[in-house]
Amino acid sequence: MSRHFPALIIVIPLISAFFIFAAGGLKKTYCFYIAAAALAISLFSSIGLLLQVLQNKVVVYHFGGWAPPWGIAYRIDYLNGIVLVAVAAISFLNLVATKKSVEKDFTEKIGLFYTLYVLFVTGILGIVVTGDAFNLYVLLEIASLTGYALIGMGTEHAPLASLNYVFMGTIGASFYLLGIGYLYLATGSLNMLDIASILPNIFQSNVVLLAFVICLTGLFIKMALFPMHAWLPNAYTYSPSPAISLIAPLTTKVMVYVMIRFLLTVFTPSFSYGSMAVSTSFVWLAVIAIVVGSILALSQKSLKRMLSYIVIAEIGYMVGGVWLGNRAGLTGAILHIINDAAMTLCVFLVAGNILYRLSGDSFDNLKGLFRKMPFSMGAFVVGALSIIGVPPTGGFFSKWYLISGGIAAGHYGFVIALLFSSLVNVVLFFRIFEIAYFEPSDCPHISDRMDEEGKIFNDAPLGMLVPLMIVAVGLIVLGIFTDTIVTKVIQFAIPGEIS
Amino acid sequence: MIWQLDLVILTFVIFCGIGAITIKDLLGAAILFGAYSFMMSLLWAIMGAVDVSFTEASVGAGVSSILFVAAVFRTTRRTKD
Amino acid sequence: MVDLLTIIISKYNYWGYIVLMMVGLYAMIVKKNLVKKIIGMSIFQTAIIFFYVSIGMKKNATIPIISHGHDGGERAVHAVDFINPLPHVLMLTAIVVSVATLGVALALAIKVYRQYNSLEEDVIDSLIKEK
Amino acid sequence: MAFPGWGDPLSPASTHVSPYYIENTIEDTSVPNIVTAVLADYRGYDTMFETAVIFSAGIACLFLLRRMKRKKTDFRHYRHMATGITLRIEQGGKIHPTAKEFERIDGLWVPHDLIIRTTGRFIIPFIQIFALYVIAHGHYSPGGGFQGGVILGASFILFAISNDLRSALNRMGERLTAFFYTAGVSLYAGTGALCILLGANFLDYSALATILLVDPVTARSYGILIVEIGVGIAVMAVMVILYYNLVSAGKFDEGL
Repeated sequence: MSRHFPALIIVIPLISAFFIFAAGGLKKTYCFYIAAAALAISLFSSIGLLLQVLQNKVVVYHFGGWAPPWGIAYRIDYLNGIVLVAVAAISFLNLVATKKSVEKDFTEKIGLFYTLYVLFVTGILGIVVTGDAFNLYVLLEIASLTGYALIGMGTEHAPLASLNYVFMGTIGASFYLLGIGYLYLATGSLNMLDIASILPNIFQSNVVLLAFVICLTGLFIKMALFPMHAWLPNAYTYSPSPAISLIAPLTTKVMVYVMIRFLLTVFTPSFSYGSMAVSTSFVWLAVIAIVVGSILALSQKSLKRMLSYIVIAEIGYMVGGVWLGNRAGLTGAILHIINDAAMTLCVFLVAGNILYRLSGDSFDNLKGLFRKMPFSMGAFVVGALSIIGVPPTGGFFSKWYLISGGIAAGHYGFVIALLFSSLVNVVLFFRIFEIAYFEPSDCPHISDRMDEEGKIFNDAPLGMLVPLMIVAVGLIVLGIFTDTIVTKVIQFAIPGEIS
Repeated sequence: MIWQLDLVILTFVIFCGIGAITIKDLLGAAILFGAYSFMMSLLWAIMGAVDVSFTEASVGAGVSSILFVAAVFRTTRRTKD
Repeated sequence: MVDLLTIIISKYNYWGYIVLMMVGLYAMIVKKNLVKKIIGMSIFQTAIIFFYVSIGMKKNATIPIISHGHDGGERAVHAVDFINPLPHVLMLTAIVVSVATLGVALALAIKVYRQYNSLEEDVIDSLIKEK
Repeated sequence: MAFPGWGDPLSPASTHVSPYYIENTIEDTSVPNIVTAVLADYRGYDTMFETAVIFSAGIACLFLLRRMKRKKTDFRHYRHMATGITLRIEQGGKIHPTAKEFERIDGLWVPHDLIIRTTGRFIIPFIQIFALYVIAHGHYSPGGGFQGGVILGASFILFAISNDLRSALNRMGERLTAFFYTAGVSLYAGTGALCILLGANFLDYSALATILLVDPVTARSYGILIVEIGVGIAVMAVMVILYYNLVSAGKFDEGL
């Protein structure tokens, strides 16, 4: 069966979606367990795949028995092996962590929610694992469509925010499709490796340049890099909390992965960094994204909205790291995909826990929260320290690689932007710590429940806390094992020609 | 294929597209969008993409228009632009 | 001048797709009505499909269905005789994706209308600001 | 390399991958319509996700719009069929189910136009037969699962328009539709999974030869037919459910 891991990892969640949908009409309590089982199998096969990759360097699977470029092939190497495990683990942990919250928010549509959930995960996992440029588009559309629906069921202005996301997302995906069209026009192939083998002969062509630019534009819109970020804050703020702690860690980071895949595998590094003079300007764009994202985060008054702007700044980190074009920068970017996904999951899960107990997440509501929800806030501290970049959390090490990459490339603007952003994050999170620790609670919305000692203790239920704790501990573990991840996996993911 | 016919239909397509987004009545816009899709499917049939053309005729001109009409029925016909 | 004219005429399909794409993009960005924006989105997607179908075009070739001769014997199949089928396959997928997006977008538009009783973006914005 | 001219038979797009499909389709799958063969076999995995996209759209629409509970303040209209007198019952009340002489009608009810209804009744069977033909004949002529499924769905939509939504829901209810689109997509994914169980790669229909008792090439042809039927069913049901949802704004009672 281990030969079929690349298929199982996608197909099991997809097939489970049908059963979950059927269970939603028959017996609603089964939905969660089917989804959990499917995602657990997915996680298991992704770990199995990573082990196979560590052994054999690359795993290829031909769908329908047709060899590429005629059929569709999945190709797992070091780069997507590690991202795959991160994605599968995050989606599984989030599923477990938000069970109670889903039951509260979507009592009647629980079956539909979990169906969309597993379909979203299917799409995201597929994007990571596929080796076919057009297949990626179809999977991207699955992930986007389910994402629109999940966000659209949120509070306040969620439908409008989601509709704007539909427009921007469709423009992004269509630009990507158009870029693939130009690549097809120039090479006649859709398989990524096949394109890569043909492209070096025609690098001077305008068509290839056009394809490159259009693809990147589409991906930038999808990953919400600074000037194209307008859809993100509203969509993330108003979306339901169990959905956003899935969508926020995965969507944008996976698009960064796709960008890395395109730069390194499809358009080989010599084209992406060499014959193109755009690297530096993209790094500057990333610098602007970091600075603007951080400053906008400062002016927000509610937790989720602040976190959404931090997501925008973090995208700048990764894009900048990728475009530095040296080994340290790329290592930092790939490491940051994993770390950032984990820490975004951590802080958004805490936001979800807070919203589970309180009526809102504006800063006024957070007063005295350390007493009420000590465990959630403890996890929040770990997540926040990771975002700031304090050792031994994972965030420190990826930022360290990014900064050393910036220094090696002589791009001090990027280094300064990273340090500035860390400083702003310190201000942002210590402001929240101050409110939550020192200010007495006067919030009338809380359903205060005194326990025996007369303390106000009202943390989220155990089922939500345990996965959160696992994520928080995982952040520290990721930090401690950074060296292993880099030497065993990531350094092989970067082609040798990049020094 | 006959390029003169192709060019004429392409012009029709573009006019229908522009009409669909300028007309100040959403029901009219939906119908014009249907016409746009139908012209588009003709264009593709001329270019030899019979399957795509068939799909566009049934999906674009048929079901999409109906979905637009349904949505307009549930919301409003009026529009300011 | 003559060169330019030949470029425009020999590739007029590609110019057509660019015009349609701009029409769609214009509607999505400038129009304030949400249903108009959705129509623009559909036009934008069809423009890209149009581009792909244009890639697949081959002169002096027939549709990609192999017919057995009337005498019942099989003829040799040459690739130059048939239009490139691959873009058609991709575009079947893209059409279906576009109708799926359309359905979700219209559902969201109905939800928006239910909430604000208007489809005009500027009216909705002023309603949001009032609160 | 410059931009290839339009319709250039020597452009890379026409010379690299696609000639293989054109020249080998008959030997590999024995399907004359190359588009169908590429769609459902060579790139069948894409098509499975395309069906999954359609499935997600249906689920997404239900998730966004479906209103499970009726408001207490809603009212219902009933019409006495013999006399045409209309009753309006408020606050969620219902008429007794044994009162057969009353039919439930919409708030915007108008007497049915006989011409439209008769034309609809006359034309719908032909549309449906044509749709089934398109699905089944996709191997030899333009058409296949998507087109046929959409046409089949359109026939139900036509029924809902020419009569009213409630009678369409009586024929083709929400649960039945949900069953159809789950069944359609599962048929596709299930065929693929069956191939794994038979020891081949996912969606490698030639593995079906052992249970269909034919040679591998014919098995591929049959496999294509099976997945096309799955696609047809799924697309039909999703089109219908999208229409129901949008036209009744999620309430599944009154519509166009």
